[in-house]
Amino acid sequence: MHASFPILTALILLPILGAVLITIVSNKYLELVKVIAMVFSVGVGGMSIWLLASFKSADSGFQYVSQHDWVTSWGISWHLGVDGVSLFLVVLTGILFPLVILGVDPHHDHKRYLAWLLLLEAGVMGSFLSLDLFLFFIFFEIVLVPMYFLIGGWGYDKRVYAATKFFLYTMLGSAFMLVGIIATAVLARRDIGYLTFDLVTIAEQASFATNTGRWLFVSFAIAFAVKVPIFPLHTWLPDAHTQAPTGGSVILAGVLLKMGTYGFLRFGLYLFPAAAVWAKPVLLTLAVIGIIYGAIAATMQTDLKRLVAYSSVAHLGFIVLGIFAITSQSLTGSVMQMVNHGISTGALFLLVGMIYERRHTREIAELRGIQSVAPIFSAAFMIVMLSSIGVPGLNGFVGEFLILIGSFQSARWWTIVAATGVILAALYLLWAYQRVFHGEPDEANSTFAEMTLREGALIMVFIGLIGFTGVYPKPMLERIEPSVDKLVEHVVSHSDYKAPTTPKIIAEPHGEKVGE
Amino acid sequence: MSFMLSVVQPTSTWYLVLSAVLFGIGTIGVMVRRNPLIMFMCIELMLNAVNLSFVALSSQIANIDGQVVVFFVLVVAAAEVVVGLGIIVSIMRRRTSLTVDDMSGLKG
Amino acid sequence: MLDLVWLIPALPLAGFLLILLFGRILGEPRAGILATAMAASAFVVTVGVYLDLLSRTAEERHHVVTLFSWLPVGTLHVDMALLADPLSITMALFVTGIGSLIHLYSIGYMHGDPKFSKFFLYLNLFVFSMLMLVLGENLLVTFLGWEGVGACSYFLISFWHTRDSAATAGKKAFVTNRVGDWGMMVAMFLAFSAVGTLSYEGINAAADGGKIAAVTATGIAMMLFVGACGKSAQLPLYIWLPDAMEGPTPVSALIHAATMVTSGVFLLTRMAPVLHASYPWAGDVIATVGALTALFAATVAVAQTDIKKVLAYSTVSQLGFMFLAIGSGAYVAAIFHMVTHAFFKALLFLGSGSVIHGMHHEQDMRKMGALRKLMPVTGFTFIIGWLAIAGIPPFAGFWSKDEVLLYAFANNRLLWLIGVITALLTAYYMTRQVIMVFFGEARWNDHAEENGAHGDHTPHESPWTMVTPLVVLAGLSIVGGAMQLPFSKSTKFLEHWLEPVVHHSEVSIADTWAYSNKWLLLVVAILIAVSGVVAAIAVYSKGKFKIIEPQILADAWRYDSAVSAIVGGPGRAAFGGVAAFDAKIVDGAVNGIGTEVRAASGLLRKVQSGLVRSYAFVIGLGAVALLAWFLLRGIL
Amino acid sequence: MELFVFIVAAAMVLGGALGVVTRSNPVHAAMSLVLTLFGIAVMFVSHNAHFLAAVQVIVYAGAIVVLFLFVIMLLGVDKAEDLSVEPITNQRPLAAIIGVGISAIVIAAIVSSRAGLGASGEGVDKTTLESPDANIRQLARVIFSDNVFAFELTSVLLLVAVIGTVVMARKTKAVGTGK
Repeated sequence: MHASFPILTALILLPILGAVLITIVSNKYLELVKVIAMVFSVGVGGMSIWLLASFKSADSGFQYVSQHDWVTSWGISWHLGVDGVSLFLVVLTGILFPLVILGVDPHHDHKRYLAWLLLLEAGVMGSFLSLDLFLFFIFFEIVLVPMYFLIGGWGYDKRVYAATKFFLYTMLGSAFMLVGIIATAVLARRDIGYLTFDLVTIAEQASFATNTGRWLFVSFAIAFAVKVPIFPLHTWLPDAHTQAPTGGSVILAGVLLKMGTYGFLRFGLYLFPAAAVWAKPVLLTLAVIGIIYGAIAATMQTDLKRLVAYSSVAHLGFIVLGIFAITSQSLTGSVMQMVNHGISTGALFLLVGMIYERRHTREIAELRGIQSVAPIFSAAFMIVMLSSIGVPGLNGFVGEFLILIGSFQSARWWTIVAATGVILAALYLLWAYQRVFHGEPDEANSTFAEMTLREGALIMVFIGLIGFTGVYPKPMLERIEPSVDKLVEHVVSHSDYKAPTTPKIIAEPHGEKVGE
Repeated sequence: MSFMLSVVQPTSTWYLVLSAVLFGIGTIGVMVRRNPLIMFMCIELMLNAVNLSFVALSSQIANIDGQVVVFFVLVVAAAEVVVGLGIIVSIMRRRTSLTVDDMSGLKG
Repeated sequence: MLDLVWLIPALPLAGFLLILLFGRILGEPRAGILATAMAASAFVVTVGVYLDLLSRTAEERHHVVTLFSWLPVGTLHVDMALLADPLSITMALFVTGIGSLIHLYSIGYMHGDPKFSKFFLYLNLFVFSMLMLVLGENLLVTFLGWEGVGACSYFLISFWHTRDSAATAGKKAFVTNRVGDWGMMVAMFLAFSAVGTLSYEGINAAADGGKIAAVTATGIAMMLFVGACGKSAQLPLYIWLPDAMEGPTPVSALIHAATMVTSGVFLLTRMAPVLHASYPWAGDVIATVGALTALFAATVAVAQTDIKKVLAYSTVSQLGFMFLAIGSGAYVAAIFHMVTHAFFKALLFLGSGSVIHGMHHEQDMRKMGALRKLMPVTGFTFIIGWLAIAGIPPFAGFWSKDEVLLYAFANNRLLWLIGVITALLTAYYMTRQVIMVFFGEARWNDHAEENGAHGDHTPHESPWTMVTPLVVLAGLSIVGGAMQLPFSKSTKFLEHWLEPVVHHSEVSIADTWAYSNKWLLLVVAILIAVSGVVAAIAVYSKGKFKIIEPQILADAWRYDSAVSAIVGGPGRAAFGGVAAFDAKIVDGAVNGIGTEVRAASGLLRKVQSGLVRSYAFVIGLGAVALLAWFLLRGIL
Repeated sequence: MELFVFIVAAAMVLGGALGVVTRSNPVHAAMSLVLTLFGIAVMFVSHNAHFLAAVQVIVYAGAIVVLFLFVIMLLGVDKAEDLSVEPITNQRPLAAIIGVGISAIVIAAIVSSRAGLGASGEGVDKTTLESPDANIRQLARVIFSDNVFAFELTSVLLLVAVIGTVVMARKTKAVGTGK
């Protein structure tokens, strides 16, 4: 690919093209529909990996920038760019969608399902790549539509309720953001001199009065808090996750929730540093409450999928904690954890979906002793679960640890409480594992089928990512860190926040002192 | 009487007042009558009231534009009647009584 | 040779991966042989590294092998690095050594188990994790091993997962350990914010150099101790260890006696300079908790009837001894006792496993007796183990226990007294166990029928794979004390060996009353041990005295059941309350808003009567209102 | 003379309008509508709007009312509507208030601002009155110059209306009554 190839634009437009193609193909050619979906999603995935490979890790700014005027009179432009913060989210999106398309079949109506899925991919990609407030808002909202139809069309028994709740709840949050976006652009005109929705221009050139900035930040924060979700705005999530089809759950947990945390980074910290610092204690507290509360609620769930959904609330609490602790480690950890959570929780949802395929129930009480009849399946579940618990050597730990050790520097007591979340994580997951996999299988579970080759291959991709990231996260860290450091500097220079400095005590060689 | 006839000239105001009264009667008709055909006729009354005021004012201020508007209103009214009557005919295919009170399918 | 340190954990890891891929093809017994070979070769490499270290001067006995950069973020630089120094190699030696023996033993013990190869898969993974724990150059690599052994412990305790009790015990072990892990993580955070590094070298140098404030050092030390309490089963977190006996017996021997449970002691020794830099009460807290745990567990062991439960509580008790030593500043004594304990406790566990194996998986000591003749090797080696743990000279346990008590006396005489009482109880309950299992009358026939035993249920001696490790360990239990004999400076080999590591932190008792009267204390210790043995013989062998086994002791002072009751009762209710709060209040508020909006719309929709003429009226009304407003606007 | 014409035309207009509203038979109502339309046409003439007057008679009185009558006959609803009952409570008094209100307010507005209107025919371009077809020329010039686009659109509108009505009124098998 040539360097001037507009790869980011292609990442957004290709899935849309795929979706359009699928809609115009007749229902009769089901195989063709599948092939189109596969080709386009794999193509996007391949391009995202190419993006990863050619990404300049030392560059902290935006790369592959693509900027074209759109609505000139309002200063809206098609402005895309990728940096260390968004890079891995883009790659995760690029990888997750083909996996879901290849690995999980809907129960009916492939055509519409795949078309919605591709449209969803375009929306998610656009959200992560947009550097224009208005453009971001459009993609942020576009995402709701396919997700609504995926939940409502291919979900389980209470799907319409869940889909409506999801849509209305998120929409309500976004309404605040729309007001905030317009107000931001209009108010920033005074400093910039012309009306523009360009994120970088506003962030670098505009400065808002203290209270104005806070109000604007709050308007954005509400939208993102719903999306993340942060306690107490989380209740749409368990319903949506539980009722969504497996593919939908994977995408929802894997990338959609990250749009909220990513938004906090990109449109919270970057756009309103002073206000973000002001709101820090509140968000840290809510994050910690989310960690503990989500874990406790997860413990008591009787539905396996709902349990995993609540575990997402807890995990995303860690991410929010890391974001608002604003240190190099915590932010890097948060970005890591966004990706890691996407991988491990995505895999958990896939596995739960496989259980449902076999047993037609998600009730923990009805499952039992699966490890005896399906050891490979159980082993896969175990590895993914340990990653979710945060066992070192697997990916979950890296992000969680970086978040905690970074947060400890600037938010000590919050971190100490948050760290107890790791105890609870072990509690709810292991208890669930015990109830589902251990024990003597009863009659209904004794015919539980072992993993098929296709399922195994699918899960192996996830496990490979889990293992590699856990053992050797350096390639990720060195790409994330420059952008994150730049963000921290931005916050420090635009607010009264002082980044904590860790002492650098030069370690004296141990051997010398022995001889004293 | 003949004195009055020769002296008192009807001014635009007279026409406008007449137009207002005609419009009011049309309004009442729309609200009171249940037959959609007659409601339509009442609407025509209202349109004509407006046309009258347009023409009166047009000659008052010596500007032909008022009459142009009336011309368009006539065309639109014709189209409207055609479509409206078409709707009534197709509704009548499935109903026997012709009263708008029975057509409350959009009741909340 | 030193640069080959990485091979030590790499070999078991290779074994793990091989069995993971080919376990089913290998099957029994080749998977076991492969795993044993891997552990044994790791031992060989460790010995090589040890000899290399030995050949260097004390100052040079410190070598770091950095494999790759693990977590480099900003000022945080964590390398995947291994550290070879006297302490880590000491640990690695007995981890690989005892580990290999237990691998060998397991080939016999796990014979016929359908998940034979899986067992060795976990065992090799465990050895790898344990080696990462002890060889780690920084707290995070140690933590990697720390969590790894926890996970393996979970896998192995719930190895027979179809048994609900095993599954529950595994989960309990993991979760309880996690409480400790929380402490260790907080300790790492504190250390990083105070020193800016997680490497032992950096932290310890800073502590030695007085660059860590006492309050921070105390914080780190106490949090590490919380971690150690979890892993090493101290009060109040010991509860998982007795339950962990649900696992196969080799697991109990390897993980829950010899290696994993001692990692807390290792960690505190590793961070000794930080402990040294703390407020003095930090050491007292550790010593007190250790002593109380030792006494508590010893009293409980007196009344246990399960052969493995006795050993489990005994392990808890002995670990308490080690913490007593750590708290008293006697790191060498702690390590010394750890090593000897590893020898004799592994021996005892393997011996009990042999008994269980011979008894067709019967664990109740009341159904044993007189096994000495049927299982001669097992009986003989078990008796050696018994003598070692009871503190009878010249067996290994005597020397190490005496050393611990000596330092305890110098530090705090009350704690010494507790230690002595514990020693008495130890001798008592171990004697009780030996008598119940190997002496007296054979009781296994009495209950054979009701236990559903069929065919030949006469106990039998175990195969050579199981017996060989017993013999080796028995030998080590006899001579193990030789590494640190209190006769003169030159006989204290271990102290000299570990000096580069604990040099600055080790407390000096040279001019205390205890040191000058150490022979007196030695005699007291011997008398105590002997009287414990005699008392037990008097009670259990001759039947002259009434057997005292109060139910409350058998129930471990009802501590465990109280915890379970709280967790299962109010704790669960509170969790349920939170979940209900989420469903009813938080989500209820959301749904409530939805319902209210719906209700309000329900009222509003009545406006939509469907009557065109009413709509016309409303339009007219609006027109009138608008017109009126336009007209009156100018007037009013 | 003008006054006389006005009075007669106004009587036709109002009488016809009242007839539309009050006659229970739709055929009678339609005939009353014709009366009103003629009255309006007369008034157009008196304002020199000859073209509009002609169109009013041809299109409205001729085409539209005939269409109404056709539909009435076609549907067979030429039975008298019972005006003695009113299903919607208070609809009639309220309707009267609204109708009278609108009229009253508009009249009030007209009367209060009549000073600004001036006398009738004050500003009419007398030169255009010379020729009998002056009004038509004038109208045509404006329609085909300034408003040609709107004019073209009306033709489209009529076309659409015709096609739409044909489609709607056509009996389809799916929705037909099954004849």
